[in-house]
Amino acid sequence: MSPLSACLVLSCLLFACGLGAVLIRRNAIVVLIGIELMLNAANLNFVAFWRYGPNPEALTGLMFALFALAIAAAEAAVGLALIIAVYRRHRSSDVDAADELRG
Amino acid sequence: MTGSGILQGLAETAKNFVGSFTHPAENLATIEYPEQRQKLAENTRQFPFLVFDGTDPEAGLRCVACQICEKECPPQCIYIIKSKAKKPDFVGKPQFFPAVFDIDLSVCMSCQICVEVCPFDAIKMDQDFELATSDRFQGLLFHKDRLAKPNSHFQKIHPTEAGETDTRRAADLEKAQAAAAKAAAAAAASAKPVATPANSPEAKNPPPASPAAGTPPM
Amino acid sequence: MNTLDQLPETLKDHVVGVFPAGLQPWISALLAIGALCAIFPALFALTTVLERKILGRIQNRPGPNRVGPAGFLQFAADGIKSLTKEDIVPRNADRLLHFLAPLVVVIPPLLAFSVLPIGRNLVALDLPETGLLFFFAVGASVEVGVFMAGWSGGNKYSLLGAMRALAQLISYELPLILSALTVVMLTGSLSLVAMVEKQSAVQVAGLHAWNLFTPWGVVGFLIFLTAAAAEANRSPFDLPEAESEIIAGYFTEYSGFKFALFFLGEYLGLFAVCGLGITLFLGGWLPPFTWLNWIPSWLWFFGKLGALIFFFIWLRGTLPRLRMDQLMQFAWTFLLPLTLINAFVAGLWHFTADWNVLFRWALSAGLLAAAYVALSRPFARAFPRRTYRFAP
Amino acid sequence: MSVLFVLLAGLTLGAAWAAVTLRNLVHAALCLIGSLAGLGLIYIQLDAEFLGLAQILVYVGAVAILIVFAVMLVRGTEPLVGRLSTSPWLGGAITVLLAALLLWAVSKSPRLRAPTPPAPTVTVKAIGQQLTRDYVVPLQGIGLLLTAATLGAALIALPRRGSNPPSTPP
Repeated sequence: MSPLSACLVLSCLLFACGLGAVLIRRNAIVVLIGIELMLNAANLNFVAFWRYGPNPEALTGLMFALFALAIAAAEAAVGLALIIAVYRRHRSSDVDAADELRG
Repeated sequence: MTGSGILQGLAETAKNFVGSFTHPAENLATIEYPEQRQKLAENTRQFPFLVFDGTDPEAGLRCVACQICEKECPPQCIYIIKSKAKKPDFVGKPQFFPAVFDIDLSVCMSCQICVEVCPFDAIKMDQDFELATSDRFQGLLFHKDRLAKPNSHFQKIHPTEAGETDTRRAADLEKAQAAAAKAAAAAAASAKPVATPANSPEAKNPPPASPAAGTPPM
Repeated sequence: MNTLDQLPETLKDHVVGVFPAGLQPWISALLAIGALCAIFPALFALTTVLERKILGRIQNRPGPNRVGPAGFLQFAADGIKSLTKEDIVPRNADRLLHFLAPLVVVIPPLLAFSVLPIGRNLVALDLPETGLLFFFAVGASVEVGVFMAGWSGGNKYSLLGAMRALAQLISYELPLILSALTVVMLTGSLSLVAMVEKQSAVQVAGLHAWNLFTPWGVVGFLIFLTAAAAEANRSPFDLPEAESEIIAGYFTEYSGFKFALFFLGEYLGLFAVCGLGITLFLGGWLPPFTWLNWIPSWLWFFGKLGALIFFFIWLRGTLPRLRMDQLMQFAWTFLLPLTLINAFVAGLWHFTADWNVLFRWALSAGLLAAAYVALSRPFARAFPRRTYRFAP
Repeated sequence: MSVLFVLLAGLTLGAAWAAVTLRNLVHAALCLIGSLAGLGLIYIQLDAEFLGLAQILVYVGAVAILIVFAVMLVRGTEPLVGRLSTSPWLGGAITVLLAALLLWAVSKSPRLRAPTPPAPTVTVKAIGQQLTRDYVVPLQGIGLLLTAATLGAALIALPRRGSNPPSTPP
């Protein structure tokens, strides 16, 4: 069980937690928490491969993780703004409530 | 300029701060009780006390147990039991005196009505406020011995009022003595045409006409 | 000079030397932690008394002088009082969060102290790469504690107080970080030890090159102090615990020892931010003049810390509290733009290094003054000076 | 596979699992903060110090407060009524299937047998130079994106002028 595989296992499990939250839970906030977890799991992969990869001096993995960090923060902000707007329209933060477009 | 208000404020507080060290007398306004005490205004009043003349609180007590103050007191916190015996008052006229004179200070509201209605200047308002006690029931129920204070104390705390009272009492004393002397002379004159031996017993203890005790100025 | 200056270091080496080699790193770490956790809470105790005495003197009264000599045992009295007070937890409070919140508010400032260079090589945790980032990362986690405190009490007012405190902390964190970045830009490294090193260059008449002695340094330091006052909920920005409006803000539901912990956390936050300000702008442990370095370096650090604490107490005795909208408008429309302009001017200062000193100063100072006036006009118009009928 | 790593991984996983399963939203948000902080510490343990501290600063400092504010505004603090989800089995099956697939792929891949290379020395100067040399365009892009995201979020969340004030739920 080399440290790299340990990191990968951890990120798989984190990703599973995030995906489970997105698919199963009905509350919009928990869906967003799930998305955050998935993004961070991917970030962990980048850092793990950068650290245990062939030439760490290239810093590519690290830079990618840095940019992903910034994007995840921006995404969280926009996501929460959407949740508040949906809540104001439908009066509930339940994901299944917003289903007017259904045929 | 936006920042100028802040700078003026800081300068002001700095002046106060430095001033409190350089000349504390003007700047520090605090009177550090109990070491330093504030001079009380003259007619400050806390709770009543009984005045007695001379040195013996029993004999010199001015109170004649007329119980006017007991009736007048709004919260009814004065309790007097009149004694059967009599003792001569400051003009020598035998008067009753209170065997028991209690004031419940926890009830008293310092309204000074008892002082105003007392015809004999026997009760005045004291300025002593450090009466804290841990005994809730008997601690603030003062008896006659604790209430009686000499006339000198009264002069110390209320100098002007004490002065007026003393002059008035002195005037009453002279009037009473003059009346007594006149009565003695009259008795001697009426006794002389009958026989000289008759005047000796009256002269010794002339029945002093009861002095028209001047009602104290309202 | 050197013995006294390096006294803490040599002392630690002696003590660590006693232990077997295997244990030595742990022991030296433990000693450093022990020293930090002893010095700053002691400074907290002293500051509570100093604060009340100085505020008293500002308001023409002597301040506490009953407990201990001239009142300096007052902190023991306050400590015992808060320890013996009953610790009430409201019924519908979230017990776990209610218990955790004070810890999350007190521990980060203690962590932040480890990065500050207190003396000539007296820094508990020397992070050559990311010293300042560690300080801000740890400082940012106080907000989670503030929210936990406000929410867990189950009381609407404390939640409102927590919201206000969070809004203030976040909107003033930006100017704080950006004015610190200005110094990082010119020092070229995030390590606080390197920053102090850079300021030790001797310019003219034996004067150490503190960052304060540059136009962008003065403005940066003032911005840093304003943001630090807001970050530590001090003086004009102490809205979150404004007794008059919302009782005690986010720690309304706390009593006894937990309340004292919040009090401690707040003061430790103030010391941490002041320590950073000293390291960034006032040359850390450097004496102003080189011929003054016979005074030990850690004494300089704590002397400057005392001066800054006095300044904050003095500010508290002077300025009234800001309203919420003034607070936010001041942060976003005045402080933040000024910080950005200051960063630009610092860059300019760096590239005009070979100019004549006078021109260089005139250019930078002129730009900053113009920016200050331009930015303060809309702010002053938004909040006109109040005119009173009778007061002057 | 040092003890510290196992500890941090346990903390992160436990907090992540709690974040998705807890009914009380505020607890879920705080557990998310715990797991993200744990992840930051793992980055530091992987010698990515700058990224680990940046992660703590960005997530624990800002995004966590964002999520918690959203929980407050959406009145998520009332206890959840009804079942956690309408179709738990379908979602659960997909998740487990995917996790199994990933884990199988991880255990099979040949690279994992390679010896662990020495710790690279990451200097902030190197990161800075990379950012301003090779990644200049993405850096400006990120700046643009963040500004757009902030303005967009603010506009979406602001109530429309003249729209009816949010009435209390029926």
